[in-house]
Amino acid sequence: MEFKSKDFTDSRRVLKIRKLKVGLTGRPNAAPVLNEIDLDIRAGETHCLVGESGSGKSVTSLAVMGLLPKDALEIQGGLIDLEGVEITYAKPSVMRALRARRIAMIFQEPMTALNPVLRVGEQIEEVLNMHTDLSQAEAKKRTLDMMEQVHLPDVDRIYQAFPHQLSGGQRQRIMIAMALILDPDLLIADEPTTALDVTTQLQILRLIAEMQERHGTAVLFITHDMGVVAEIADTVSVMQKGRIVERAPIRDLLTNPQEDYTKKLLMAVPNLAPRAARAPATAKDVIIVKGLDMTYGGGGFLRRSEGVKAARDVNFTIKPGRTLGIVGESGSGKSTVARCIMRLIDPTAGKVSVAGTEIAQLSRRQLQPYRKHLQIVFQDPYRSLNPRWTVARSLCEGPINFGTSKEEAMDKAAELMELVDLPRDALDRYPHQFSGGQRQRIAIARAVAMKPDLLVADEAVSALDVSVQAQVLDLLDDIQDKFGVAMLFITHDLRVAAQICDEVLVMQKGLVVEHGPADEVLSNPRHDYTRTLIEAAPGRHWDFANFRAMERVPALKGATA
Amino acid sequence: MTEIPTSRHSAFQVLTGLFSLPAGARIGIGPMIAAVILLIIVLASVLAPLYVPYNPLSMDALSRLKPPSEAHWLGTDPYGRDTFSRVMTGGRVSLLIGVGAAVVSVAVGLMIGLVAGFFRAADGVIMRIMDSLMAIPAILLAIALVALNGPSLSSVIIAITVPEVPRVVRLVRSVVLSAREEPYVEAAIALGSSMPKILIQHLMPNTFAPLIVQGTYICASAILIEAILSFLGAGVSTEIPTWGNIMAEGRTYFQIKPGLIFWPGLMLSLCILAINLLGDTARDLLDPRMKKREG
Amino acid sequence: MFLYILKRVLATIPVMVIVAIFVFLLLRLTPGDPAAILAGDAATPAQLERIRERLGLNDPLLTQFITWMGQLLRGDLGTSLLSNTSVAGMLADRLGPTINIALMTIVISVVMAVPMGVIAAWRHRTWVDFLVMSFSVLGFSVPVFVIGYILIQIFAIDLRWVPVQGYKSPADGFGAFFSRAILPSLTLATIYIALIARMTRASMLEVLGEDYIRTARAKGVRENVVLFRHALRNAAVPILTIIGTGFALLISGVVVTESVFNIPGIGRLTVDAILARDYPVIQAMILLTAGIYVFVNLLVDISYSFFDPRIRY
Amino acid sequence: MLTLRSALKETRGLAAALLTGTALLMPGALSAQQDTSTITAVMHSGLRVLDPVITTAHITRDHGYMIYDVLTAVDADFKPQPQMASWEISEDGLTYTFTLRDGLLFHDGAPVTGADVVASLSRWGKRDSGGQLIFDVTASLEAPDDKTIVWTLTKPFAPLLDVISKQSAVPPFIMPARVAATSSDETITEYVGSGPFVFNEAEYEPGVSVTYDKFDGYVPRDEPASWMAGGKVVNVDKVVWTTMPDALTALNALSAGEIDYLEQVQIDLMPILSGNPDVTVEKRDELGYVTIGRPNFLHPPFDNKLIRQAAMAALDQESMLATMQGDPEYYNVCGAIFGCSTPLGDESGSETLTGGADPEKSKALLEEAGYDGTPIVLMAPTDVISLINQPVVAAQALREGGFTVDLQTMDWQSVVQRRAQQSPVTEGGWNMFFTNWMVPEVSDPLINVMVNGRGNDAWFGWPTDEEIEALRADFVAAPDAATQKEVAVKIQEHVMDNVNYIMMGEYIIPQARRNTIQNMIPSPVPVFWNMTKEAE
Repeated sequence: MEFKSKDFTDSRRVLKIRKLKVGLTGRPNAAPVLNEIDLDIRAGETHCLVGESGSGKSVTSLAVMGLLPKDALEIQGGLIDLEGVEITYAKPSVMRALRARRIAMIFQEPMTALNPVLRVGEQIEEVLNMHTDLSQAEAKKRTLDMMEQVHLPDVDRIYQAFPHQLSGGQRQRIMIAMALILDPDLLIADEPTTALDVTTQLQILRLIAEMQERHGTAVLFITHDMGVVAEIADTVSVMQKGRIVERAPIRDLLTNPQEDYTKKLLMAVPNLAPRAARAPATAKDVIIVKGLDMTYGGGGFLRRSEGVKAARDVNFTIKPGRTLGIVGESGSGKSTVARCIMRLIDPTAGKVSVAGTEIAQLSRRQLQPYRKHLQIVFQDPYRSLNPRWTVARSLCEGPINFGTSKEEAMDKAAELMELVDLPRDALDRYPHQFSGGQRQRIAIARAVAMKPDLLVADEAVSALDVSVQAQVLDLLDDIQDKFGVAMLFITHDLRVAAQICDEVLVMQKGLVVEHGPADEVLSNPRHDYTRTLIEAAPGRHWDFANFRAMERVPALKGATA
Repeated sequence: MTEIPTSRHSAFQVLTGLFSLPAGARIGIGPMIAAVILLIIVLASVLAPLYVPYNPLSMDALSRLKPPSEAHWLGTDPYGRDTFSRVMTGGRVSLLIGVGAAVVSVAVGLMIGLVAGFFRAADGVIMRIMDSLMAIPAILLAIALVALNGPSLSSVIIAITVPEVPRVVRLVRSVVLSAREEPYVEAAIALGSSMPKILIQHLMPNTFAPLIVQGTYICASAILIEAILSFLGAGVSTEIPTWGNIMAEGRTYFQIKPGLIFWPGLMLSLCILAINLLGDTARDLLDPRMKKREG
Repeated sequence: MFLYILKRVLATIPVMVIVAIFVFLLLRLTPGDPAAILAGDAATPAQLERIRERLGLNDPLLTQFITWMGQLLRGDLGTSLLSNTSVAGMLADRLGPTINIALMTIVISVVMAVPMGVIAAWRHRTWVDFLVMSFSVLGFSVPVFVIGYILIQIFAIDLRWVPVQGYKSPADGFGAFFSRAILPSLTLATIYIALIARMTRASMLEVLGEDYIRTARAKGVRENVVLFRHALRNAAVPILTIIGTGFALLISGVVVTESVFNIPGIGRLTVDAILARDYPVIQAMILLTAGIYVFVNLLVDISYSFFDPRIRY
Repeated sequence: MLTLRSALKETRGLAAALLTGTALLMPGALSAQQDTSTITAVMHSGLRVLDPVITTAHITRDHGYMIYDVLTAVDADFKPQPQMASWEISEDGLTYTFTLRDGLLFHDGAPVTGADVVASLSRWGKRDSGGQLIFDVTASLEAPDDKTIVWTLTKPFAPLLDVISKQSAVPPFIMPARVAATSSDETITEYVGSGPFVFNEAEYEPGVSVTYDKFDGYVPRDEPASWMAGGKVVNVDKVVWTTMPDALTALNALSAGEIDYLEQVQIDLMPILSGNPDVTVEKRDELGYVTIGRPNFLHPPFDNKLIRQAAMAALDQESMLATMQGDPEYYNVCGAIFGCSTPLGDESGSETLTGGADPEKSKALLEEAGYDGTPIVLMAPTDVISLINQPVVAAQALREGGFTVDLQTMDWQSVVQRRAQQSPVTEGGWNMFFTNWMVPEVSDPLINVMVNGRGNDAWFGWPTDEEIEALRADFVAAPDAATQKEVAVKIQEHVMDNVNYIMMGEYIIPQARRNTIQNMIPSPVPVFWNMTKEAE
């Protein structure tokens, strides 16, 4: 794998942070949120700030921008120096003048970071209106010009568009145009691609690199994704709990990490190598899905609408103890399939047989006895447990529904807690007393309590930090070993799918484009779309866990990138 | 072994768990004062019969409209009744109307709202009826209802309740509609829980926090509406003193004896002010977004 | 858009029908006899019975209802039982004052309340916020007739700036209209200001926490532009909603204000009609006010799309 | 010098600008009243019913006197006087011949004819209780020519002229024959009279305001005006009645000069006007009103005479009147059911009412009657100011006298409806209510509906009282005033003993006017002829 290796020691220093301390407003004695942060970024350099959620990455960027939420956080020490100007305690008017001109920022959610009620053209142009004396016509010309630079198509139309009329990638391009139109010296990019699909992510990363090249901008790039880091960084700072624990050029960091935390972080990063093939199962299929169709909407009172075909003619089977992964980008219909199988929504057509019974067309009441065969784990660990219920109550809900006595269910719950590696006495606590990973374990325990034949994991690890992600994946593996449960694993992340799936099914726009054993699909994709997905996976050439390049890079003959 | 906070859960935590109150949320001095004022008003009103110097109903034609004196601290009204005794006693019924209207509206609205929110089939019909009730101007409806049932305490409460119910229904329905999409509700479906069980055990508790807030507003506005109904001659019986009808009876004397409006008005305003302030505080504290921010 | 409006207008039909049935039943079940009111104190039972017969009050309820609905469908609102004049005519006379005062109230309220709410949200948890909130809670706490009396005392009696009471149509000169409408409008506006300021503040607080506000600030946009260009438009929908639903409050307030300021509007007409059991008038008035409410809220819904391009019908 | 001048000029400009600005702010109201040809009056109630025959409402009667005229009318001495017509009575008292005076025109320009009079009297006779009595003994009522009306009776009816001349509820107003042809159960729809004012239909807003224009074609009599009799000379072009639902607003409007005349002023509020040199508060006439309580004879406990007597013993006029009026100047403790200052008035038997309550006597009577504590339902209206106090005061007094009282508040219309219910209390009935009458409305046994003892045909409360009916027949038959008075005293004594109703005393509601309003006739009915308006 090629890393960037340019030496920046001679370049102009754009940003210098020394011993920066940020704490809770009005509480100087409370534990600081940022502690003694030192950071240097030079012109043209891309500096990546990595760390897990809560490590203080975003707070660092907001402190630099002078955008800390006043009533929550404040700078309690240290200095921030932007090209020789100290801005640590700069007046709001001074900071305002610097923003966009000297430092600019792009945010994680292009969906929410653009004002939904203003035309995107106006939003870019506003920067010019605020900071320059350009006439209306000149400003518009420059805006359109900038929009072309970020490779937006049909700029005249898009200028007039509102954010909701654009795709996520286009919105992020608008954000970039807005940030760079005044040619700032420093661009702060806070997880700018996290909310995007991999293919879009790749394009945006390339765009940022291109713009950086063209303008010589220094970039402070905040991300949790080691793959992205590997692709773009010149230098890297690793953050943990408000401190920078390690700082190094990218190659050094990936090949020879010094700190334990860094090593731990890297070792948790999954790679694209498929899991070792398991012995083929011979038992009867747990679930058979045939010709599943799901169309949303349609009908209408005065206007006939077509409806959205979210899933079309989906077929698959899973045997006990085996895992089928459904991968695809947002809108591919993968979650729709999961929800149809769970009968959380009613499929428009097709068959779903579970434990030998056809359940796709059963009424809710008829369905009830079959619910226990199917269980699901959701993506968001913060919302998948009732916040008002104790863990014990959540764990007992299902078994009690199926006639288990309360005492028995409690005993079972205690066992389950051990199974998912949580203490028994945590049963009396409420979900908000647990971390995200712990909650996801509880959710898994709740599903397992039903002794299901099929466990559906709908993006079950996507919201978790990599280290936690790895633990949860291990847990799922253990459970599968122990109970021989079949698993349907829905994910957008090919690397995760590679870790856990026996078979992979790739969906695009509601259609299954490829279906086969995991190692075959991943190493020898037949469909262009699969190939594009694999190509776009950041850092796919690097085996992070082993601090070296991948031995076997998935072959991409004839790839069309 | 994963680390877990080990503190024993207290009753307070159970409560905070119930209403999603962020632990350690700070309550300012304003709401504290409001709570104290409200407590004093409630106690003073409830205990009024124990300490007021006169029977609030006993009239004395010879001491009509007297200015404040040692015998009558706040003077007397056009019937020669003691204003202080009436104002203090008046709080009982006013508060009863406020609390009664709040409890009834919330209870009825909750039931209808749960049904509307969860059963799509019933939703359309229920919401049309609610829209209709909302479209009928509250005061006119109240006057008509009071005329229908006679001006008893219960008809005033019903009159105030009817136009409030649709608002509660809408609130409950919207909470249920959004909570219905929550993964934990879907998980409950997957666990085979029955619809009534999901409705009552999972969905209903979500409505408590906004309903408490809404309840305080209804309580405050009910006390106020009672005053307006009295003004229009459709309040509770003149034999039962309320802040509203004390003011309504005193309104023509506004220029010659402003105390007849001022004192009940002051009590009423303080009371509504306090209730509203507490409602606002509750809203801020119970707002799930607050929790997310801190969580 | 057109289809949407058509759909919404159609959707008001069942609402209005339910209102009609509700009001009709409510009135017929209410004690009170228009004949007795018509005849006065000294009428004998036999005379009352003859008058009731004439007025059609002895017909079965269903017949009365069908007759009334039939009239309505022909656009005939009926005739007042008491004054024997056409309800439509009374309505035409009375609607103007109420609508004009209501419009003036809304204008005053919005002009005052929105900036108050915006500033309170911007200076969240400062004394400015506290002041605005105190005022708005106060607006909720003082009965509207008390506010009316106080305003009359100050501005009409002590300062003699404006007349005590009465109404003149804007057609008689704007000054004549304004001097008489200003106090009732202010009286009505207090509660409305309170309501809108609160909602503006709450909505703005929420919007000010949004990412695009951070984006705007990151662009170096001045605070007033952030507040009024970026935030307020996004905060508009709930504010508009409260203006719409608050309209019901306004109608209720009108009843009281029209009494205090002696304005010949529909609020007073309705109360008088209820007290006199003048059924055709009450029915028409409640249908009308319900209709206005529904219409205002339809306008509000349509105006959403003006403020928020994501809302398209 | 030059600078001073320019400074002055500037000041003047500024003053002018200020003035224009102020004028913009306060136009109309104040200056409009400088117009001496228009009188703006706030009456006691809004005018909604325009038919003065179908209803007994005072405001409609007042309206009637504005636009209609009457054949004969009483003067301040309760004596009938010619108004539209003079009369002759035959020796046997069976034939009355009326002759219309010259120059009588309806507002549409048509002359008033005998046929119009006959039609109007006939319609009135179907509605008015006194009129019904006359028509019971009427042989014929005819108009042999345009000027003459002949009324022939089957037996003498001595008070006939008193009945058709009565000034209140309901006077026989003369309308065109085509209007009078309307059924007496239906309201008229054309408002044409021959009175001194013309009803301005275009400016009429029911319940809000009504405008009357001077009728130029009206020829007043030559005699000076006295009560409803005499010459009705109109000195203004226009009279506007408006309604103000809020008493305080009306007072303030009068103080501010926005209105000229206020028919009723609450006594308690008089201090607001007392400091204003431009306003006069006064009694329009000395007769005023009576306030009464009426028990229900059909149901326990008031079907028992002893218990009715107990109620009377428990009640006291002074405290009720004092609560209602405050100032003794404006009330009169008076035990006479026909009024204390009327020819028939007599106070016999009213000692407990006028001398202070006797709760002990009440308790004793209840004891004797075996009262079981059944609550008596007292209806209390909330929306008629002149009736709010009585039930509240009475409830308290009755409780002190040993009664259990259920005071039920409701709007006046509910009282009106409920008092017509003959059912027992448990089924929507009632035991007692209060109302007010103008003294001329109760001043003799024919006009006073409360001394009617004909059971179901009697007024609400429905006493069946043969004794009083016999006395009333004696009254009609009485040949002269002295005999009439004798009978009246007997009726008074009977009512006090049987408690047909409880007379709670007389009171007067003062009126207030701007001092620009002069020459108003003292009369129970507020009339706008004779009145003048001067510039301020």
